[in-house]
Amino acid sequence: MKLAIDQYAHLSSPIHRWDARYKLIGLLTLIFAFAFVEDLRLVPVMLLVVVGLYWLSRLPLEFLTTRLQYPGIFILAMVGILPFLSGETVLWRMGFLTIRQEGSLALILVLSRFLAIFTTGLVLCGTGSFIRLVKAMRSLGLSRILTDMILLVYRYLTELSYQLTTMQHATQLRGFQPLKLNRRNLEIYAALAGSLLVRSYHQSQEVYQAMQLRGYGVTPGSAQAQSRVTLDTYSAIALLITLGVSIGLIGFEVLA
Amino acid sequence: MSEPILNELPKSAIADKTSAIAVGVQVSDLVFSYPHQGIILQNISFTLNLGERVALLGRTGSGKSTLMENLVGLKRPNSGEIQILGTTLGPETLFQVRQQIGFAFQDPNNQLFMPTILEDVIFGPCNYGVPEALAREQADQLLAGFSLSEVAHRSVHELSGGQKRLAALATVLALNPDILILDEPTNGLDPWWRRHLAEILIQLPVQILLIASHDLHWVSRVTQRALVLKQGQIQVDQPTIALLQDRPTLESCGLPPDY
Amino acid sequence: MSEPILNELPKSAIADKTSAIAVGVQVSDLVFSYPHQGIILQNISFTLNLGERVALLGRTGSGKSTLMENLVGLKRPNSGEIQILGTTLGPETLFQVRQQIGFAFQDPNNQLFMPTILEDVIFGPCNYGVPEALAREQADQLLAGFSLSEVAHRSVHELSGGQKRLAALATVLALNPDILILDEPTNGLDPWWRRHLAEILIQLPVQILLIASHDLHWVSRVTQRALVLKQGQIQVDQPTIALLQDRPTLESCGLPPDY
Amino acid sequence: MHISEGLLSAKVCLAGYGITGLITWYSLRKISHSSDPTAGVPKAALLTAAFFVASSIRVPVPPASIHMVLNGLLGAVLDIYAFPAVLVGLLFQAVMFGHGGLSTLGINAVIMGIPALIAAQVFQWHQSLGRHLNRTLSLNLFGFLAGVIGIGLSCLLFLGITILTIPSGFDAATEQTAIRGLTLVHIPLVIVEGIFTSMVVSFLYRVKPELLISSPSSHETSH
Ligand SMILES: Nc1ncnc2c1ncn2[C@@H]1O[C@H](COP(=O)(O)OP(=O)(O)OP(=O)(O)O)[C@@H](O)[C@H]1O
Ligand SMILES: Nc1ncnc2c1ncn2[C@@H]1O[C@H](COP(=O)(O)OP(=O)(O)OP(=O)(O)O)[C@@H](O)[C@H]1O
Ligand SMILES: [Mg+2]
Ligand SMILES: [Mg+2]
Repeated sequence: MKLAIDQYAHLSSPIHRWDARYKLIGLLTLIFAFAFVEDLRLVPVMLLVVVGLYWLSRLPLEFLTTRLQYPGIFILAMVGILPFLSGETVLWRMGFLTIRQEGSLALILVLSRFLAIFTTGLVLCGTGSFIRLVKAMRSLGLSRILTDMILLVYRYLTELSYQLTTMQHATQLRGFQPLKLNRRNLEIYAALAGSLLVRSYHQSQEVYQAMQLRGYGVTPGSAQAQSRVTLDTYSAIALLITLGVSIGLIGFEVLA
Repeated sequence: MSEPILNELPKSAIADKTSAIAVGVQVSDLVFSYPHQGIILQNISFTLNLGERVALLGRTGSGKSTLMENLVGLKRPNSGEIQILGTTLGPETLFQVRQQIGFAFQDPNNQLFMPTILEDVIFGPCNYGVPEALAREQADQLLAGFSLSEVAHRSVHELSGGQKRLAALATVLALNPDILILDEPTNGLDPWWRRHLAEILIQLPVQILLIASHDLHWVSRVTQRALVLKQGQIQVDQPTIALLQDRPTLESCGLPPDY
Repeated sequence: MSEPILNELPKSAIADKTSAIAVGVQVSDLVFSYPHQGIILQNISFTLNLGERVALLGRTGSGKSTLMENLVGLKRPNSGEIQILGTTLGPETLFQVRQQIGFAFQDPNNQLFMPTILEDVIFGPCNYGVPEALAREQADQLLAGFSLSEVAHRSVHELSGGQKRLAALATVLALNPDILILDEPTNGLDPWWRRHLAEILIQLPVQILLIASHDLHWVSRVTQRALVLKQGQIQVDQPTIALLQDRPTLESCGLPPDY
Repeated sequence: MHISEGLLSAKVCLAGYGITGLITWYSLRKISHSSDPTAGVPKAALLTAAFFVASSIRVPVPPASIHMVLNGLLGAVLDIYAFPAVLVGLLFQAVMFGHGGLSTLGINAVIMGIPALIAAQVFQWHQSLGRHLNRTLSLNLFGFLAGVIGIGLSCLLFLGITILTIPSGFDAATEQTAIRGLTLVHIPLVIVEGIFTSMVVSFLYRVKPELLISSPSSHETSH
């Protein structure tokens, strides 16, 4: 399990240059504006915005396509049957296969929204280091408890999945080869899960101690917590543009 | 310092099993790199013959653990081939080959995942069909041999660092492997245990023993041949004692023998 | 074997801070047991004076780590008192006392909790109000000194065993502690690093250095006084070199000096 | 069992965020009123990570393999941190693997988190209702129930929300057949999850009882 969401954080592009706090507000608003889209006439606009955004971010196309695979299959499995089952107006019929208009349109809408939101999320997370993004959340007022948790989870998700893999390797090296579901096999999996929990609990105690030994949780408002509030004109303009597009999309949806 | 004890291997134990094959482990042109990173092992080739006890030395980060994990099939080389007791390591042969290998990880925590130490020791034998009662009996003996009887019913988290190491070694020895691969087995052990472990290993009827270690003196008592990894290659392949006396070579490999 | 380098401490560094107090750490009648288990430490009393570099020896499971964790307030003794630089350790004084102590755990995994090694090193200084830019600069230097610059932006599980150890030591040294307590710092390090670490520690301007180790030769180069834990008590308190030459005592403590 | 981006209308997404925001706010308020708010952070974070990693264990059920959800147990172990934990865990699943999504984070947290809280409550009954049973039996039983309720309720919420809000209606009959069919398919999975949860509970009870909050062992020693 490689979490390299920010493997392209080092690139330089107009989006990379965008301050993480402004970017967070801007792109999240955009995501919601996309979620609002119900009118099919907005779909091309939405896709155009996203293509532009991704192009600006200079992220390689391969980054998008590889990450799109799993959730893409998933959503297709969820809505792929819509054209065949949903709606009255038959577009096309061959044997027992019927393609219906309402379902097809719904499919197009859902898929485009999915694509737009997914890509925007990827641009948000992929164009800067993840840690920076979390710090931006904190300086925007997200609870310190949550952001500290996010940072630690970020660190330990890879670590623990690595530990799990290694423990599973250790079971294999000692001849564990489960081919069927029985009580003992299930119990061994439960032991793996349990070990992981206990191990991480134990580790969390020592981690907390190690953090305390290095001054955690006592100096509120230390240098780390406050980041300088500078007015970054470039980022502010980028934010205004994004907000403008978002409001435009939502406004059209509400008025039309 | 006492002489390393050569030729004390119970040869009979070896002969009766695989007398036809002389080569135990053969590695040819092995190349390995971690994703998105430079090459760690480049074109490694070597052979371990039956009956050999070999040390794998090298600086921190030189790739010892990585090489060992390749040998037991936990990592897949970019290219190259590994043969274990005549079988080429590959997805289909993995399960079969692993039955003959015992491997102890550098970090003992990874090896101990059952609720108690005792259950951890019988885990392997039970997988290979040893009846539980028998496995338990053998485990009791093994744990007693490692002074762990008292903590046999504790979970890993309640052991000291050295006790964890011993428990991890016990789980591997419980399988009576033909080929034993140990990654820094003395790490965290006190001097008494280092001595005792050396004695145990010297008497163990395994066909091949491969040990990664930073403890040159200790490893020279247990092994007869030493491989040194440097810059992704095996740069030295000598008898261990000869290497230990060859100060310039050692220094050039970053292994000052006084430390 | 080179002579342990005595009296090389930069005394000035010590004198200007706490010239009034001669006693650095004082432990009186400390008793400790884990819940539901026998007593691990019974009636331990000792004093570490400013300027001393002390080894803590003992068999696997003798309670070295437990004692150290008591000293830094990570475990609470059943009874007894611990004074650090004149302050009695207790819930209220804990935070203040800890600012002066650096402690490296036996298992480096627990010490490295930030997403990258670099973040880990600046974590402590930033908490104590060092501006991030400055902390980063110092961290870069420190990491370069430990040959970790290349891996500074990696996460811990992508390091080798020895690299983890070095990174953990770097996070502690980044705090410039007055009292430095290290639990088996050479564990997993190669001989070159063991030598280099000894040099670093000898030159470090700390007031008290306490090291638990199984590496008798190494520890005799870094410390001048040795305490040996046995059966829950400190049974030996001698100059380290004298102890190292006193084979019968060592053997009786389960520490054969050849291993 | 996550709702993907784009599937739901913005209103449902926002409603999800609303409910999630409320419960999170309430949890955080309780946490910061506890004696040492930072003390629980590493524990909650590491266990969150562990739960999400553990839920990736693939258990072979020939010819395929399934994985557990473990949200019932998560609720029981993490207590007031449970809901923030679910939220953070889902954030990572969305960002790192594309399970779920940023716009549906709120609604997904509702789907996973509320059943976790209910299951946690049910699990705690092992101390009151299960008092008369043998300790292991009661732990196993309520562990099983917690597992079943956690995943069962999540499934129902998930199916309900997707089928009711997917744009462009099916006719009612199709909808009902679909719900019934999907529910039937899930029943064996729910039972396996329950058994697995009770096994993990007994593992924890043997190895680290304090992980099961107000654990039976502390109960025992107090008598
Ligand atoms: N999971 C990983 N991802 C990327 N790089 C890794 C990973 N694990 C190890 N490395 C790198 O590979 C190199 C070899 O690591 P390895 O653990 O094999 O060294 P080693 O010889 O066993 O060292 P040590 O004596 O310290 O245990 C190191 O430079 C390390 O940083
Ligand atoms: N969490 C725990 N619960 C119960 N017993 C424990 C726990 N941790 C350690 N012990 C026991 O306490 C004793 C002392 O352990 P400790 O870790 O202090 O030993 P040590 O001297 O550091 O050993 P090593 O050299 O192996 O690290 C051991 O017998 C160990 O089994
Ligand atoms: Mg290694
Ligand atoms: Mg210890």
